[in-house]
Amino acid sequence: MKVRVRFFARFREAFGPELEVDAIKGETLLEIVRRAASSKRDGYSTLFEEDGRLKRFVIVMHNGSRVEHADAEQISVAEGDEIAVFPPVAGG
Amino acid sequence: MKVRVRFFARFREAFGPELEVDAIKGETLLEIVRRAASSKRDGYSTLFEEDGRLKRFVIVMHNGSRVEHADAEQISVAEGDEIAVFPPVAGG
Amino acid sequence: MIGIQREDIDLGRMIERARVPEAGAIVVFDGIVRDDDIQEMELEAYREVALEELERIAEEARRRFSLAAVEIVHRIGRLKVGDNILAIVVSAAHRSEAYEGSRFIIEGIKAHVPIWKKELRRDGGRWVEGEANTMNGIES
Amino acid sequence: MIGIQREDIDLGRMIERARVPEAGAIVVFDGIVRDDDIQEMELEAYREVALEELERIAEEARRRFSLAAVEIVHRIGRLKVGDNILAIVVSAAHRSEAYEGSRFIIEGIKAHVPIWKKELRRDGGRWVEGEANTMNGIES
Repeated sequence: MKVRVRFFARFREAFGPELEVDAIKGETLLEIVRRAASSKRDGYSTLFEEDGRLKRFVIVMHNGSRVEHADAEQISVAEGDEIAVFPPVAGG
Repeated sequence: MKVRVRFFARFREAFGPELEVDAIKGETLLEIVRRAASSKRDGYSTLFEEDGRLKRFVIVMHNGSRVEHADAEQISVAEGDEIAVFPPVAGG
Repeated sequence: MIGIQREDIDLGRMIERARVPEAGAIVVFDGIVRDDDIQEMELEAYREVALEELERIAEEARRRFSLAAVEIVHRIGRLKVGDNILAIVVSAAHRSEAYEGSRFIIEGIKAHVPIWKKELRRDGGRWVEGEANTMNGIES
Repeated sequence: MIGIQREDIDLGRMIERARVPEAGAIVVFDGIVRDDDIQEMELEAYREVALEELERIAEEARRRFSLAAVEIVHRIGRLKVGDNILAIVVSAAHRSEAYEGSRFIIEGIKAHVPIWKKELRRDGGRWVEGEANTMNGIES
């Protein structure tokens, strides 16, 4: 089951603009982000605290809607999902 | 001694844009305005209350500076002075 | 540039003049004749005093809101629906200053600049009353 | 019109589109690259979501402030000092609504639209931090 993970701003610089992850049925958004982050050396510490939680400022979207970190631990991915991971926005 | 009295907006429509008044030494701004207003029929009631005071909303300027009604009763005119009389402004 | 003129306003040029290196925000206010059942509008100014007042308001806004540039052009004469009446263009390092400076200027103009408007309707003309109160006008 | 584009912004056309008969006031916000010791700026967007957010903010502003017209164009790509970053043009019957609607939109964009800026300096690049707080971003 293919899932797209997109990164923006400094996360894009760290991980590239997008990764395709082969997800297992039942995997959560957070698990997918964790695997995507592990694709790069030091990638994990860019997004996660030592205790394994996402850093507070990291924003996660699921198919274009923001999800709270707690929900990202619960929601399972589906075929074709798009997860986006980015730092606080600075438009304007 | 020549003094110019200028009118704007609806006072211009009532009195014309400007009148030249022959002032006597010692005459006050208010006295000049009164004489200028008297140049037209019904002109007096356009600017003055029945008790002879200027209507509250009438603005008087003396050589480009606003003067309070009380001061207009005290200040004497000088040769070449410009008095302006107008309703509340509505620019913008 | 501060001006009172009969010709239309060149907003593009005003904006380009406000585009200075230290500016991060430009705010433009463009007052236009609204279709309020009117046919035309006639504007009249006590020109010398109005220009002095515009300069004074611009200078105070520049100082209070650290504006990088201030441009004001007010039109007089006969205008129709959709025509520009007044353009204010300010620039500042940050957006708050630009917005607040712009607002300060328009409120100052409404309260203090000797310009008057007459709405011309099918059934005659009507002078627009000053907004603030009947004692507004130029501060002495 | 709501857009995200690499090309420069045509402010004049946006203003003309906002000049509708029921409008008495047009307010323009033009965010430009400030000379803050930077050489250039690189902007990046999560385009699909950013467009949706801009549409949502425009719609909410239109409703809350009775705006007659709303135009927003945000640029992405490499920009230099003095270049337009973002233009917001709104019109309304009265000036308060136009100013407040414009301000509402820029604050909404700063807080919610997924666009990021990197300042390019002689000594390297620096991502601009989101303004509001570290939890800002898109409302769920």
